[in-house]
Amino acid sequence: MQREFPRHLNSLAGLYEFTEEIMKAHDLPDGIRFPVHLATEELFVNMVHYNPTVTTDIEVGIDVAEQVTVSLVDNGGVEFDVTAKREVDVDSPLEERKPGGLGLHLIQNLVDSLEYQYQDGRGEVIFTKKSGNKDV
Amino acid sequence: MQREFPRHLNSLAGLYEFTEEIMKAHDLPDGIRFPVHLATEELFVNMVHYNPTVTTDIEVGIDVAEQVTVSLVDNGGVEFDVTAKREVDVDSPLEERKPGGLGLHLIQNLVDSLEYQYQDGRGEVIFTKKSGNKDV
Amino acid sequence: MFEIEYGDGGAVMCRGRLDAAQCEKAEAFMGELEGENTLDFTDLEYISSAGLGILLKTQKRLAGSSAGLKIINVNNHIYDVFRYSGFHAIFDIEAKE
Amino acid sequence: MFEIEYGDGGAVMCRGRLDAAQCEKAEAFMGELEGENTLDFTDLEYISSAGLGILLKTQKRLAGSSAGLKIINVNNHIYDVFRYSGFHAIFDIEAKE
Ligand SMILES: Nc1ncnc2c1ncn2[C@@H]1O[C@H](COP(=O)(O)OP(=O)(O)O)[C@@H](O)[C@H]1O
Ligand SMILES: Nc1ncnc2c1ncn2[C@@H]1O[C@H](COP(=O)(O)OP(=O)(O)O)[C@@H](O)[C@H]1O
Repeated sequence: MQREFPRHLNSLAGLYEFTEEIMKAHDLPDGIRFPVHLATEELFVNMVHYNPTVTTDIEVGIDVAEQVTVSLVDNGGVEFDVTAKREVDVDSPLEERKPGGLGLHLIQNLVDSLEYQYQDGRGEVIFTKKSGNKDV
Repeated sequence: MQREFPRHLNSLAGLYEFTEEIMKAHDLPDGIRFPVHLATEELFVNMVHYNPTVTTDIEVGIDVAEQVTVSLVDNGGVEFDVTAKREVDVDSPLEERKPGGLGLHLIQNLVDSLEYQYQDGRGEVIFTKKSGNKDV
Repeated sequence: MFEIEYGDGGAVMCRGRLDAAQCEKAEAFMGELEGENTLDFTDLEYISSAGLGILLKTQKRLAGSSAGLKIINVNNHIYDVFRYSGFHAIFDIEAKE
Repeated sequence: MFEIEYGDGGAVMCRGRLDAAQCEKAEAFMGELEGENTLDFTDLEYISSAGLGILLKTQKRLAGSSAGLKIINVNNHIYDVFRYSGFHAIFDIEAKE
């Protein structure tokens, strides 16, 4: 959801209602709503204060998504960076295709973020997947 | 939530149940559950296949959080990187404190991520705040 | 759970979740297929790359002598997986209504 | 909305949301305070850095001649904000039960 607000402190009440309504609709607890309101106000107020001659509206977008984070820890496995881009054959004719090699390619296309860390024999992969509208 | 699974394809059924149960409890739609299962399986299976001599369990963690993303777009404002670390006086005695300068400090402490982009007169701040248990 | 068997209309019905632990079952069945065949995915919820490998192997074996595998009633998640894998160019795939 | 007035017990009752647009109102009231005062935040939901600025200014003015401001019944979000701002060292702050 996106809305434009006049560059003025009088916009704060409407800005609060706009973001509060969306967060309430998602049943978000106080513990998130408070810091979101605070950060939004602080940033907005600074844009007002420190650009006194600018007259354009300020565009504010808010998006609520549910995010799943999964981690897999491999103790004692070889080091292998699952985030590295791989050559995958998804174009050649049937005769030339080889089974295998699609797993990481699929992951890299399907998840929203993918990280790999390796230290002292401990390899950890963390990926996230978000629901909902991703444009803010 | 975290659980350890024997390094074997027989673990896949239990791994599915473990992650499915948590995602169902959060009412997550198919469109998230499917790619999460796929990525989890692919990574797990690779850890099994490519470490045939390793006998440790594989630790899998899953966490579901709600994430709010807010963006503020300032057209025509000055370029100002809100993510830069700032010197803030939160320790000195009352006489030496000066009002102001706390806004960005608070934001940087309260939000989970903070980004700034500036191009051709368009400044954009994006921050996120997540609910829930953050350790996976 | 994953099940594979002939349906009443002659199509091969695949049901449940085809993950890496279910591949032996799938491979045993598909290894016996000859000529043209239709796989009905109406009740297949899930497939991972291990299952894709079996489909590809079967297709390579059959396509020399026939039109190979036709896969029908594919749900949108599996359809995405096929698309990312470039399977549309080498299988005859029909999405679920 | 933000409201500020004396309560029955003599404490200054702050209610609602003290954001940058409500600071004039807050400042007008706090500018009149003299001596020791208790601010009761039972019904204050929210404060941002603009409000913190007024508190600090008031405290600087009063603390020379008295113990200054005591702030009671602070909710846990505002308490966090005070903590991050280093206000515990320069105000007498009591959290909500
Ligand atoms: N955990 C791992 N440890 C070592 N090598 C791996 C690991 N995961 C993947 N690889 C390597 O990356 C290749 C591609 O993996 P993947 O895309 O899952 O396809 P596949 O396993 O079917 O070959 C594998 O063939 C293997 O060589
Ligand atoms: N959008 C902005 N444009 C220009 N300068 C800014 C902007 N935001 C913040 N600043 C600068 O950063 C300083 C710190 O900001 P902040 O922490 O919000 O405190 P305050 O605005 O109360 O001084 C401001 O004093 C100002 O100099």
